[in-house]
Amino acid sequence: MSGVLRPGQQYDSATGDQGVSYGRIKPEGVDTTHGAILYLEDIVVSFDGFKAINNLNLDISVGELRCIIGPNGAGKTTMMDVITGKTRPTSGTAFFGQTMDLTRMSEVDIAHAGIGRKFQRPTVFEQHSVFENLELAMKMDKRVKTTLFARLNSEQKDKIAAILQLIRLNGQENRPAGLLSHGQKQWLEIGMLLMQEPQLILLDEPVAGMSDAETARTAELLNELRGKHSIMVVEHDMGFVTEIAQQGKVTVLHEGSVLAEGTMAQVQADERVIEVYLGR
Amino acid sequence: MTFRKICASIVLLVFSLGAHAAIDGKLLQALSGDDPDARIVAVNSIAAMGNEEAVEVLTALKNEQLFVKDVAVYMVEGEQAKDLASGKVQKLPDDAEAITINNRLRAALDSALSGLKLFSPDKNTRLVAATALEKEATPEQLPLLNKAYLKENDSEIKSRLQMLIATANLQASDPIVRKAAVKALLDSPNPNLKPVLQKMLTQNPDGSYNETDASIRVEAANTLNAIDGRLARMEFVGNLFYGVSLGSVLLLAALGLAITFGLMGIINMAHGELLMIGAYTTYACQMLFRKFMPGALDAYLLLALPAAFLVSAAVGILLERTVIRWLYGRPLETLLCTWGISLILMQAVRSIFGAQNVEVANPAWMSGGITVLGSLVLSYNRIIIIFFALFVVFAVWLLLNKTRLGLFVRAVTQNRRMADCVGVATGKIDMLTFGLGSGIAGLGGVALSQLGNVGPDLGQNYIVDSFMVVVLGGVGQLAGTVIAAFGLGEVNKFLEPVAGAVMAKIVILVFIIVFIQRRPQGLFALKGRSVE
Amino acid sequence: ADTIKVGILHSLSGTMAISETSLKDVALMTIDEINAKGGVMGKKLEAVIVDPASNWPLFAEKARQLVSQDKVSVVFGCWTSVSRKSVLPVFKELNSLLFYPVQYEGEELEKNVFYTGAAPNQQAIPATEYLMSKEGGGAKRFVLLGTDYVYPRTTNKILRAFLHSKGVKDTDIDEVYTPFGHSDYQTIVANIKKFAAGGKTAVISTINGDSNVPFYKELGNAGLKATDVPVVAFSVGEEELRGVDAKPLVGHLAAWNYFQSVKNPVNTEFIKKWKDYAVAKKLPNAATVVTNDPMEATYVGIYMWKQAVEKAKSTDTDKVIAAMGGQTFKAPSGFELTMDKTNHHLHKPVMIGEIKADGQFSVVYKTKAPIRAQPWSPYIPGNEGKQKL
Amino acid sequence: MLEVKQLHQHYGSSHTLRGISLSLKKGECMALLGRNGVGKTSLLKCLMGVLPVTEGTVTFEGHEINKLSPHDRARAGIAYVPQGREIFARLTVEENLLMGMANLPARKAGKIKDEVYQLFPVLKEMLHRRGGDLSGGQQQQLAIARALLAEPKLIILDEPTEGIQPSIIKDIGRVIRLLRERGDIGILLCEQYFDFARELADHFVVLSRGEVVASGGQELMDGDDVKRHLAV
Amino acid sequence: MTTMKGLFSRPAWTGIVICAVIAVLLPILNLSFPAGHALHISSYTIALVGKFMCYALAALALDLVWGYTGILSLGHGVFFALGAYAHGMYLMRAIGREGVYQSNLPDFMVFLDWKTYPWYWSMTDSFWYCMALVVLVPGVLAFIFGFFAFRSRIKGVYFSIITQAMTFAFMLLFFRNNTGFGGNNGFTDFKRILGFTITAPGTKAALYLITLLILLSALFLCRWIVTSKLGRVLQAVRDSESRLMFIGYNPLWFKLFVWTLSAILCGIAGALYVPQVGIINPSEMSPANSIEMVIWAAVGGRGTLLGPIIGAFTVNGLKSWFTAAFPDLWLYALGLLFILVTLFMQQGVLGLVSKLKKQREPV
Ligand SMILES: Nc1ncnc2c1ncn2[C@@H]1O[C@H](COP(=O)(O)OP(=O)(O)OP(=O)(O)O)[C@@H](O)[C@H]1O
Ligand SMILES: Nc1ncnc2c1ncn2[C@@H]1O[C@H](COP(=O)(O)OP(=O)(O)OP(=O)(O)O)[C@@H](O)[C@H]1O
Ligand SMILES: NC(N)=O
Ligand SMILES: [Mg+2]
Ligand SMILES: [Mg+2]
Repeated sequence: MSGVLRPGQQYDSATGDQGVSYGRIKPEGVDTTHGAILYLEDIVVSFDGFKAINNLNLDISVGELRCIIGPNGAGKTTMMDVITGKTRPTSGTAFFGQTMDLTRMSEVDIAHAGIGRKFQRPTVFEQHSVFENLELAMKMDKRVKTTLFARLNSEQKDKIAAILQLIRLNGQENRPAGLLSHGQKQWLEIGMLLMQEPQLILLDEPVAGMSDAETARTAELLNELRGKHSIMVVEHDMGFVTEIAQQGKVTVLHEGSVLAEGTMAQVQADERVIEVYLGR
Repeated sequence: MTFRKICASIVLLVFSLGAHAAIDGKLLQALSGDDPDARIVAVNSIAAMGNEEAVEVLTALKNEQLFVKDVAVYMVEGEQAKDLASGKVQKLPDDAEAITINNRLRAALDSALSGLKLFSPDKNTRLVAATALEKEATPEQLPLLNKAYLKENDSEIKSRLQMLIATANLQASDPIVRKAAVKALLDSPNPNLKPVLQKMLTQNPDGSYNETDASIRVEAANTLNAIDGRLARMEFVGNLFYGVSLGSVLLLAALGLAITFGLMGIINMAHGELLMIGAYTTYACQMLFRKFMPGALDAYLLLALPAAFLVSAAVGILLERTVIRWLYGRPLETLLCTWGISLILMQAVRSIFGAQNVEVANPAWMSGGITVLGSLVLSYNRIIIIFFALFVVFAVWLLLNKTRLGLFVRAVTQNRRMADCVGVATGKIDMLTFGLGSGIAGLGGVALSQLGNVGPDLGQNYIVDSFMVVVLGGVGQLAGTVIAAFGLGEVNKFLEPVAGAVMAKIVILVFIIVFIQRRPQGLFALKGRSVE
Repeated sequence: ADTIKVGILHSLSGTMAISETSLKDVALMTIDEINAKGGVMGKKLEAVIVDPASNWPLFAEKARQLVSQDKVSVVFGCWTSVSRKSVLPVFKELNSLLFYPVQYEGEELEKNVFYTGAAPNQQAIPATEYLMSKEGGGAKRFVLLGTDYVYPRTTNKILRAFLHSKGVKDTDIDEVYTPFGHSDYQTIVANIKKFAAGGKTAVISTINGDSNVPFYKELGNAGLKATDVPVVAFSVGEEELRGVDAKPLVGHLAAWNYFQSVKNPVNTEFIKKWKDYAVAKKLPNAATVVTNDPMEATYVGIYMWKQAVEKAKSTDTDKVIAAMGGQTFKAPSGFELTMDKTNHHLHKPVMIGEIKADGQFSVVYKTKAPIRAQPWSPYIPGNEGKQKL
Repeated sequence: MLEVKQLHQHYGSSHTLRGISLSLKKGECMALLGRNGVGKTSLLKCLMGVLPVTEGTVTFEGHEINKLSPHDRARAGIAYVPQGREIFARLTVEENLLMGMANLPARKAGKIKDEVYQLFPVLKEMLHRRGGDLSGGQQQQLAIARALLAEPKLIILDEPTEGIQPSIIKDIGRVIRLLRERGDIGILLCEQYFDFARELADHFVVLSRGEVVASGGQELMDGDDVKRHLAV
Repeated sequence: MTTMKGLFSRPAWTGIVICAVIAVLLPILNLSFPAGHALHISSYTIALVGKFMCYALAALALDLVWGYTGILSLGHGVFFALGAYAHGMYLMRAIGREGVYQSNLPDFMVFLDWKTYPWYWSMTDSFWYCMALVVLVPGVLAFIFGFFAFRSRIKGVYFSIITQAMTFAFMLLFFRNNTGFGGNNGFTDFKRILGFTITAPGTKAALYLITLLILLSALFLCRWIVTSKLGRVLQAVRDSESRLMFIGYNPLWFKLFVWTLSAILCGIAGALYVPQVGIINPSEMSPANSIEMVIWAAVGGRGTLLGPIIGAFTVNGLKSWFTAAFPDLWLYALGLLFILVTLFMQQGVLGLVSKLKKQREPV
């Protein structure tokens, strides 16, 4: 059996009924036969009547690096919450590949299916060491039994070492993650994402709190990952966005739906975008 | 019954009230003697005198204020005692012994006194007397009741008497009278009528009915139905009231915890002991009044309320300043620590007041109850406590939501460090908040002292319930606490008649477990991001 | 050694401390008194006090400690039946002696235990008979109300059988239990009222411990008077009434083998000794201390043990047991009590008292002479012929 | 108005701040720069009194405030916008704003000034929403608004532009400039967004590994020295 | 508390070995030297240490869920008691006809006029079946309870309180005489276990040694678990459960695994406890008892495995001593101990030890 959901299976957020698998079944690959990895269709998220997301339509193709910008409160984080199963949309559909209905999958299953996320506020396991954070994130069978008997092999150790190098926390690997500075936590979280090897990476403001130099490095990193993963980046740092968007599409969200879409240059020139977002 | 024998004579004598005659020495001797039957006869004979003195003597006997020495019987009147045979007033001889009574005699006295009091000039006395007779209205009383009915001009008492007459007439030989009586009782709330009516309707083994007249049986069945319906309604209202009352108790017990635990996050295992301290403060106030102001004893609660609040709050503040303040942000440590505090407080009370319960009496204005729907008694102490609970909740709500202090309290409990940074003296707020929670626990203790025992373990009986209420309502949700308390009270009280007290309690606990499955953050769960 | 050690095993903390603390104090008083009069066989008694904290396994541990570590010759202690059951195996294993001073449900007879409290036939049955009598109000219907544990359950089982034998039908018996520490008696009192509408009703209460106060308060406020529905209790004595305002309870009853209000020289002296002791030792509330039945039973038990030791000229368990049978003692109840030759229970008088406004009892019924205990109630089938050890 | 002398701070055995000195005058804006993890936040926390200093003195308006608690510093006129926003998640936006005036006596703390809403209109729309439900940027705006309401003499901003949309960053810049121009307030601005900092600051201080490695007036900010210390 | 690699330091290992050796020696000294001999260890001490070891096992089980996974159970008493009852059923049956009513049924059943065993007593005359129950009953209860609670994502105090409700409900249920477990009196007056007289010194020593063995095995089992990757996942559950889901672990099964394991260990502790203490009754399920277990773990230092064991011995040892030495004052002493531990030993007794060690050799 695959991790693909049968029709009619439901996720009941009140009971936490996850319908399927409880993480025991490793999903097979994502069906991306039509070139897109993520489809969001007519998504509405309403909080007590306030529509944080309003008829949002969006899709991301395999290997694409998509930048999302938009005013504070436009619904960007909420959109990521919907994709990762943290928030259930009031209506609308979200598909990962052709077959996986994200609105009916649990957070765990979604993570298993290959979606990784970096949160807007860095969230790492504060009591665990940097090394352990990476180890926990590492792509592998994450069921109870295998976890109990898991031992790191040298290949995995190398991989962790490589990532440590990359996020420049080598030498700090035994420090509890809670003691890192804000920016270091951001990096660690990115490192955890890389360990997870997801097919779709969601980055919510990855360079917030990073110095300009580090922002540049992050941009570099993302440019390297381009093509290997599908990536969705939310940022307010226009310099950074320009850097990574290159000629790709940039989507502007406003009041819960797409306001504009196009290359960075097009978007930056759009009057409406200037009005609500960029300012004069 | 005893009453029957004397009715006739009372009737003859009621109009001669006031005629003075000393009580026959023989009667007095019988009264103080050992033969119970003779004592009853003596009581009835005295009652048959039907005069003021009879009322006085019988009342004195009922209150055990008659003394006997050798053959002389004395009635205590303040400092002095009156020799009933001679009427001489003197000091009570030292070795005079009180004449004791038992329930049988007490019942005879009650009946006799009620009969006499039906003719009292005081309306209330008459009303009480008419009510007291309800249990045993019999044909023998009819002449008396009819007399009283004719003489009566108060409509309420009149209707009571009418019911009594009808009740007595149920056994009349004339079927017309019986039928009228059965019909008249259609509106009676008196459950004691049920067996009588049921008896009318039961079939004897030979196929005959106890009530021979079929049309009367129909009426009787009607009346029985009406009474049953009324009783069912009464039971429902009763359960409703009991539930609210239990809810108010739970609420008062839990409210302080809703602050110290719900808002401040301290798993306060000593909460029960703060309740206990409130109750003991009430006891202490009562003792103070007994000692220094015995005349105003009934007012002791007025002192107890502020005193209990202050004493518990002071204890709370002391604990907060010395111990708990080091534990913010470490809720589980607070569990261990407050458990220790609770042990110490309990033992301290044992050392000071003794391990036994102490006596806290309801003041007169909280004793007894009002009778509604015929025979449902809503006791004053419970009614007052319900209103008191609502008042305290309202006050707390005002304080927390409508004052700057309340805002600070909520801010500090959510993010102590940032509150500090915007200029809130967090230490002071912590102290006040914990003091407030503790003080409210003290008020809860005052209420509990009016319902149950006051002993070193008082708190232990409420701590689990209190936590259940706060958690079920949703931690930090005042409204949730209120609803949870009343909800649990009602559920419990509607279950108890069906399942019994033990199973009701078990079902409630299972209910809580299941309910939390549905609402993992309690009744009033916060939704949204702010929760995380 | 020049002293004889005796163990005192009563809860001084936890829920049972309410009742048991005063038994510890009475035991100490009695021991002081015996020592003042020269001790036992010329040796002073030395009390070893432990606190089993109302925790039943801890009772067993402490019993073992008293007997095997402290080497006491005898232990006076326990209140609840479960605590007694918990220590029994220890006393049997170590062949030591326990004196148990509280009324209990019977159905037990152990060589190593002397029961100085009442068996059901020395308390529950006479009380029920009284309620059915003319003097007692001629009750026809009965509410058996108790805390849900073995003593009330057993007592009620016996009473039900007894009532059956008196022709009372099951429809006229209502059996109601509440959990320990139950504090809300609204529903139950309302139900009693309802039940009482069906005929002259009496309540037989085996409510234990803390629940009594809320029960009686509810009873008082709901206006159920003793003349309407008398309540007779088996676990409410003078000590319990200290915690209640007794005025609304006047006329309700209790059955015991001793009341403080019993008038006789032995009792007068007993009460005086106790009051003086309380003042001298600065016990809390020393001014208002009272005596009650288990206190008397403790007092009697210690003296009888002393007499038996002196008769046996040894504190050896088996010898003392042998010497106990037939011991007599002039007890504060005003009777000369005898330890039964075979069944380890005292012959006790039965008294029924009505509550007075001052929290004392006025004795309204009293047997002429002490009654022999029937630990195996004849009302329970299969108990015939089980009267011996 | 603010003097920091030889400030040292330790987290347990790790020496985070090593002898930092700086001074800030009324009406000035000082930028605090440095790479991730060099101790900027730690320094600001020390100034606010949230972290204990191991050595050195902090003087505010001529009084040594080392021993003062954070709330006393707030009452003395220091307002703080922490990194990570630290809004009161379960209080409404309005209540959060009222909390900003907790350092003021009750009679002055009743009303929220309209200027705040002009600056951050979104807050007015969301007055009754719980703070924790706001988006990241909205929360940041709330945190800044809260600090402004305190009528501070010194305002400490830890990466105030983090997560805020460009147009509002510009607004914030305008406000800071306005405050600076008023001349009665000191501003200590810790910022990663270099251009933003350069435009607003009169002075700057660069930290590296807990030490001041460069400082000077605005004109020197573009210097290589600074660049070098900020580079990875 | 963070890095698990060296969970037990070298001195800790030494301590474990020394304690184990002493513990083994106790019953040997008890049996081989007569009372009064200088080397004699009294049976009372053996019984006491045996009881404490059962408590220690329960505390260890609690540490697994509380210390490592952050699930505070205020209802572990129920698992302990169920294990004890399961074993108690066998012991009751082993009394045979030697009860006061000389019936095949236990006395309390005779008394309730039961003529046969209710279904849930069937087969309990088999020792091994009862041993299976010891594991299964707490295990299955914990599994079902945990499954629903964890699936509903009940956390923190909400979870703690429903565990408390659970144990309270069980206590009331077992109190009822009609439930069929002896009501308030529970089971007591056992005579034999597998044919051996339960009061015989040899039997007692054997029970004691089995308890010791199981305690040590459980300690090593727990150590193995918490130092494995699974242990790190558990701690991640404790610190940030939702984050864990986003990297693909399903906390439900991880929590359920330790929760059930912990319940089983606790049940075994209860089963070892009954024959040594001689009584099991519903008060073991009272909420206060479960809280006390938590307190043992807290006093010793939670999240350390060894700490809870030390805590169980410390608290109960002091309690045993105090209740005899200062019967009127001991609650003050115990209460004060709890307060001082929280104020001055944040990580419990064990935390104090490591703190002192650090002070001596600063890094
Ligand atoms: N639980 C909630 N209840 C009420 N409103 C909410 C809730 N969650 C989000 N919102 C509102 O939904 C809107 C969208 O929020 P979201 O966090 O998605 O914005 P965003 O685009 O990520 O903004 P930013 O750039 O500031 O991070 C905001 O106005 C926010 O206040
Ligand atoms: N509570 C703590 N305990 C120990 N070390 C800490 C603690 N908090 C921070 N640190 C360390 O102190 C150093 C300085 O941290 P700080 O947060 O002040 O850096 P920062 O300059 O603000 O960085 P960023 O730009 O990433 O916010 C970092 O190396 C961090 O790892
Ligand atoms: N034996 C009793 N009263 O429990
Ligand atoms: Mg966002
Ligand atoms: Mg920082």
